[in-house]
Amino acid sequence: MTPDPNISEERLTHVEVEHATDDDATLHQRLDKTWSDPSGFIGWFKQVNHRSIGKRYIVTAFIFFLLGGSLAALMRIQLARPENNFLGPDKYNQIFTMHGSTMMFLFAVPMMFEALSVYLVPLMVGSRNIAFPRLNAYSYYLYLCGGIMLFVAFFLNIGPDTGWFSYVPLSGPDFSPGKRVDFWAQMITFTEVSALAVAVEIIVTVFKMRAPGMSLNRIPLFVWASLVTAFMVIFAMPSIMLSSTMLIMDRLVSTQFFNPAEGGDALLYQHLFWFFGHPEVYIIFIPGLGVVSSVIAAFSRRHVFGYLALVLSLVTTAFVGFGLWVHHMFATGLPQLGESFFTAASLMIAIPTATQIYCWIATMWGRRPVLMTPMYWVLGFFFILIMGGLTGIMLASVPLDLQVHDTFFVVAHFHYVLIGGAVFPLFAALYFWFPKITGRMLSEAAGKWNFWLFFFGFNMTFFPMHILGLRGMPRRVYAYPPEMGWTAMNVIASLGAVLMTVSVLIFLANVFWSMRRGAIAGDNPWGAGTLEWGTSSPPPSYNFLHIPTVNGREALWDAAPNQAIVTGLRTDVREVLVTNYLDAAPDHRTEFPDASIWPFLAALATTALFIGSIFTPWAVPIGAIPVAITMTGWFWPGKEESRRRKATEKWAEEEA
Amino acid sequence: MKGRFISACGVSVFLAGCSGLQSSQSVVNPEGLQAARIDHLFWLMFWVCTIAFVITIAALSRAVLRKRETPVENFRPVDRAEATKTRVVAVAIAITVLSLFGLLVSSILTGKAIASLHPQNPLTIEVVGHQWWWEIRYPNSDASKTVITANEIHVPVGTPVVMNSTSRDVIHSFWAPNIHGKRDLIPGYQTALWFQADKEGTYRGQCAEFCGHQHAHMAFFLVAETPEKFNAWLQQQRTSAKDPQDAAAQKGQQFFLSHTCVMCHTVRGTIAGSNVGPDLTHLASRQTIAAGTLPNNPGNLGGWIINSQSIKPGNRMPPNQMNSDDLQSLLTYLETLK
Amino acid sequence: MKIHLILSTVLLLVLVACTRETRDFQQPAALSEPASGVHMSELHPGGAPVPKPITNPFESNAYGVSEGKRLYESYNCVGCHAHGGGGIGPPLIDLKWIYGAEPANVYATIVEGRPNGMPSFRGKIPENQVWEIVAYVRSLSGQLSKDVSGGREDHMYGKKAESSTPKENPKISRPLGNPVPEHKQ
Amino acid sequence: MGTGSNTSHPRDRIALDVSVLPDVVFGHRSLIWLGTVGMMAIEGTMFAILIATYFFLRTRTTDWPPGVSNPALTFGTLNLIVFLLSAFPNQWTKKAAEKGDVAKSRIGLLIMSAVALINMALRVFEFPSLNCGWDSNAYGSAIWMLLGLHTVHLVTDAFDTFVLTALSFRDPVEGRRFMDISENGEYWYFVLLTWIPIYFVIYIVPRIL
Repeated sequence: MTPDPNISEERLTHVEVEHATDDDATLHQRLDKTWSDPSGFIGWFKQVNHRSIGKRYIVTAFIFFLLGGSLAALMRIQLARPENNFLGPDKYNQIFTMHGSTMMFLFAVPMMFEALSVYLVPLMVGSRNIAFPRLNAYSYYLYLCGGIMLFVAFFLNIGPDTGWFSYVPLSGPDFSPGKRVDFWAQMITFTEVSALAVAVEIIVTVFKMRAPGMSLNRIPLFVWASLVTAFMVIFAMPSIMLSSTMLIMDRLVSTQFFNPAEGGDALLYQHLFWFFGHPEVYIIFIPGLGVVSSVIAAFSRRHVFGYLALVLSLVTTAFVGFGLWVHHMFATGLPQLGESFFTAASLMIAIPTATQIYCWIATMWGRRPVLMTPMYWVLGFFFILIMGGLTGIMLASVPLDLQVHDTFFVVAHFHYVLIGGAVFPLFAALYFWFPKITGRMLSEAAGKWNFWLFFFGFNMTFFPMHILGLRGMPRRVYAYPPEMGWTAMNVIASLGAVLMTVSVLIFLANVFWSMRRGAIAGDNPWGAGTLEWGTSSPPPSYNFLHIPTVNGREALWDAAPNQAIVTGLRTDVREVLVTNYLDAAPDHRTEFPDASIWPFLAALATTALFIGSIFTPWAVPIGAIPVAITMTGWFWPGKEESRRRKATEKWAEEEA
Repeated sequence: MKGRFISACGVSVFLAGCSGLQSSQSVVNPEGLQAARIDHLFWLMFWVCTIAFVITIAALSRAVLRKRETPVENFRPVDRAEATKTRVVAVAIAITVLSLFGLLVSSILTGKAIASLHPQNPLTIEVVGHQWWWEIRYPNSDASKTVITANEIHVPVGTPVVMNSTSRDVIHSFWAPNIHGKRDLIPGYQTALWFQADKEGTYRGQCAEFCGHQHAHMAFFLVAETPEKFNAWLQQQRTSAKDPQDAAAQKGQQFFLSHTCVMCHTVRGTIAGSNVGPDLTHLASRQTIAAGTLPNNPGNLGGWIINSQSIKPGNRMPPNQMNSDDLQSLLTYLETLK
Repeated sequence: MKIHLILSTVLLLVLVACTRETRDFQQPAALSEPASGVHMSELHPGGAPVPKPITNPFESNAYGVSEGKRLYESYNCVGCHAHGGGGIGPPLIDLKWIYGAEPANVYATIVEGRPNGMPSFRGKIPENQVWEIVAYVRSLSGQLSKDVSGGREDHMYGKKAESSTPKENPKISRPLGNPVPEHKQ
Repeated sequence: MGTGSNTSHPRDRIALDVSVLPDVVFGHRSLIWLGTVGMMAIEGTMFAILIATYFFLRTRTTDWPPGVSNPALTFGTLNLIVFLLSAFPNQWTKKAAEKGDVAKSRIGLLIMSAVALINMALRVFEFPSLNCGWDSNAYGSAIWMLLGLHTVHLVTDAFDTFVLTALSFRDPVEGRRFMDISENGEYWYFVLLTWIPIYFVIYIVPRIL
């Protein structure tokens, strides 16, 4: 080893550490220098900070929400009149497929799970970044590329047209010519890889990077929800990745997974799809429950009632959520005993949800929660989710499901559940955390308009669909005969969609206005109790000047008058504290990677591989080469970096 | 309060929406044994759920609107109140569990009731799903007596029917809500469904599983009639087409047999014997054409033949250019296929 | 500048894509007439002839090819040619063509018929459907680009997948209109 | 700034000094270990679902394997033996890395690279010995996909091993490299352990079901 003359030994071994005695301004300067990501056009692609990536996730997912909503508006125009010629069947089928796929894969999961968790979880557990920050950046670019790919395809008339579920054989090689379905299947791969990566990051962040003192029984409920969701993602998403891969292979290289003539099976696809598809609903909905717990606690000014019951409910929901996929397949004529089992499981999942609702009501009881906009959305959530849950109970019953399955009744049901369970909490979350993200408050007045228009618009759009379904209107029809008596309800539904559109426009105006002119928020405008409110708004590049310690479930409310802070982390490199699994006692320190362009390049290489493999199987071995190169570049340590680490590293004592 | 008001409105809108018009494609106007049982279950669940909804929303409204019991800055709640709350929540959960158990039992009982109809001499029919029409067969051990028709099912009232079904291409779902719930037709699977119509009438049904371009226009009619009428109908459907007598119809038949029609359609008793499209042997006896899309009359039929793509875009019937004389005689011929 | 660049890229993409995926249910009237054959002579009664497509529009359209595949089965081409492997009639998955491999040759074969068993479908199949069948038949021997030809079949009854047959180089072919009856196998 | 409701002057705060803590740790304490376990959970779920698919397809037909002969045992079994034996050098390398022994780690990594090469070479011969094409029938598709997916993991881990071997010959080899080597050994166990049920499903199940 010949030492590089340019780097003195002294510089290698020099260590800068934070001390309790540092004054805030200098410490800020030192930390900011280390933790700031580069800016500028190229710098933007190098950023690995969880807040930057989280914000991008939020904005991107919201854009997809707007796109998906526009598609829904087109569908409502088409259905506003019987036998309408506004969209032909070909366009309509693409549009409803795009609407479903966009909302599920490009909006709901990325927004409720990835976006909110990536932004909030590290702040809530008191950490300076998310675990594996480069993987986090990579996951975002993959998601973005997948979404762009799908919409480019759609605008080029290669939009998928077999429904968001893409049942074989309709989506198989014989009945879906061209590449439409392949783009859908590959979009799945993109979004699922990104969700799986975030799931791993969240699990590691929650288990290993909590502030000292935040034992498992003190984790904020939103973090519990994210953690449970992350576990669901890990066990649910592989199923859809496999089934969409099988579908693509059936179409591209003539495998026979779903071809009954060669021993394949169309129901196999349905099993695989719904083994993912049902947990998917809970993946979307559980983070929303976390939001509700956060907002209710903050506005009721007390600890949530029944913390343990709420956590157990989340966990139970996750477990039972894997046991009821077959209730999407009752009409296929499965054996009766199996059906009864799945009915029981589907009814059972109502119990944890009911428990949570009771606990929240008990939390608010006698506290008269402050009715500000986030709280409005939470109350809207109650109204709508309960209704959706109750129709869900009806759908769990096999005989009743045989009647209303695949009708507008189901459309009504799952919009009540998903919009009630995810979009209402999402708006609550946006109103609640917007001050933290931007440093300014959203307008309350506009917020109330936003809420009431959305609430009435929503019910106007979706309530009549229950009746339409019972009166025989099937889903996914682009036209219906005038004599069926479905027209009036459809007109009401379409009018409701207008209200919802106006409401979302008000929200957008509110965001753009408030970002510049909104009232300055301050650190903790709601007086809430979790850690993210303990730092400035927006948080600095390093999140917390001193890593806090935690004394209770609501860290800020429960803090001792002289609550300890963590010192001794290095300030000249991105060092974070790792704590242990159960009681979050400090365990070791570890250095986090700097900003880097490699994750972006790796995502581009992966994108080339995925898109190429739509057209030829050779794209996989050939495309793997740039992926391998970029991934190696990503992990390859700089020589100086290695020497510096070698000079200062400190090994753990061997355990006996 | 507001919540209760809104839910009351919701319930009344709902009830108004569900009753009202008698509909021939409706879950809540049951005319068959199975549909009636399911209808009972639906209303049971509806009322249980409505009560649950009202109670929960009432509790929520009270929690939100009731005046504060503890001071604002007291983040930790009072222990005594918490104990009471725990008891109340526990009772609420217990009631929830019990109600769900009750619903489970009633659901399973209903399921048993609608599946346990296995009589001695059922009428057997076969339904084959095609993109986008229904092939209906009344099989007979004597193959020449097998009836093949399309998009119109005749059944005798009060007689159990067993429907064997499959699909020729993609997954379809057979659904006549006034009679029974739906059943998917899955390629590679044969399934049997039992049902029984209790009242004379014509009930509309429709494909309920998305099956491609014209999923929206894949309807059928289920005609429940007295056994006498049904037997007469069946007898009549068994006959082959008679050769037409008048000149115009003969010209039409000539045209039919020498043009593109024969590539797909069958008219028993002639050389036309292809099974791609619906069997036309008794076309004129059907109430609708194009899978329940249009009433069967010469005007609609003519338009359909000339350019079906403007009516049902993407369907399998190609447009056919012909002069109006040919069309007239063709229609005259098709009208003879009673 | 940047916007200009983006716009031109988008325009380019739109141009390159995608007649491949369009689904024209409404064919021009001329194409929905029953196919009446190839015009062998330039002499036409009553003015200029309607120009027949020289290149088959369906060959770059995935939906057209898949319709051709469906019709190939519906019209019982399968009966003699099987799924391209041949039987009573010659195989279609290789690149040996008795009557020429060009779309116009295949079209003529279908509409006019050929000696030794290939019947004439004149007047029985609408023009556009013939062209769809032509496109599919040519896809069997890998003469169409991969992204428009279909994959394996999704059927109830066992068959070999076409796309797994190796691609051969064209060993063309007798000159057009040289009706030497030569059946392989 | 600061931590929330804490209003006292910084100098008065109770401080929890973490500078004494180590920054090179192995096994379940390290973040990378938990991350790898997460990846294993994902991939393990994939294998489990694929095996479930295999048995689901089994129920849809009477003959098994349907219309083709059983896979030939030779290369799969050889691979199984090589995998099982590789546990010894793998464990040795892992321990060497956890002790920070550069020389031993290098030798171990070279051995493991060679083992991975042998595994991949044997794998090349496994595909033809399946005795059916991926497109012959659903059974063929399922076993090709099982074997293919496992091969992807094998190739990925082999590539990792190569890169780490190269890095281990570049001075200095710092603690973090040893953590990576240890984690790579962990992942090799995953590739090894998943091969046992997959071997059983591909080669043995057709003979007994």
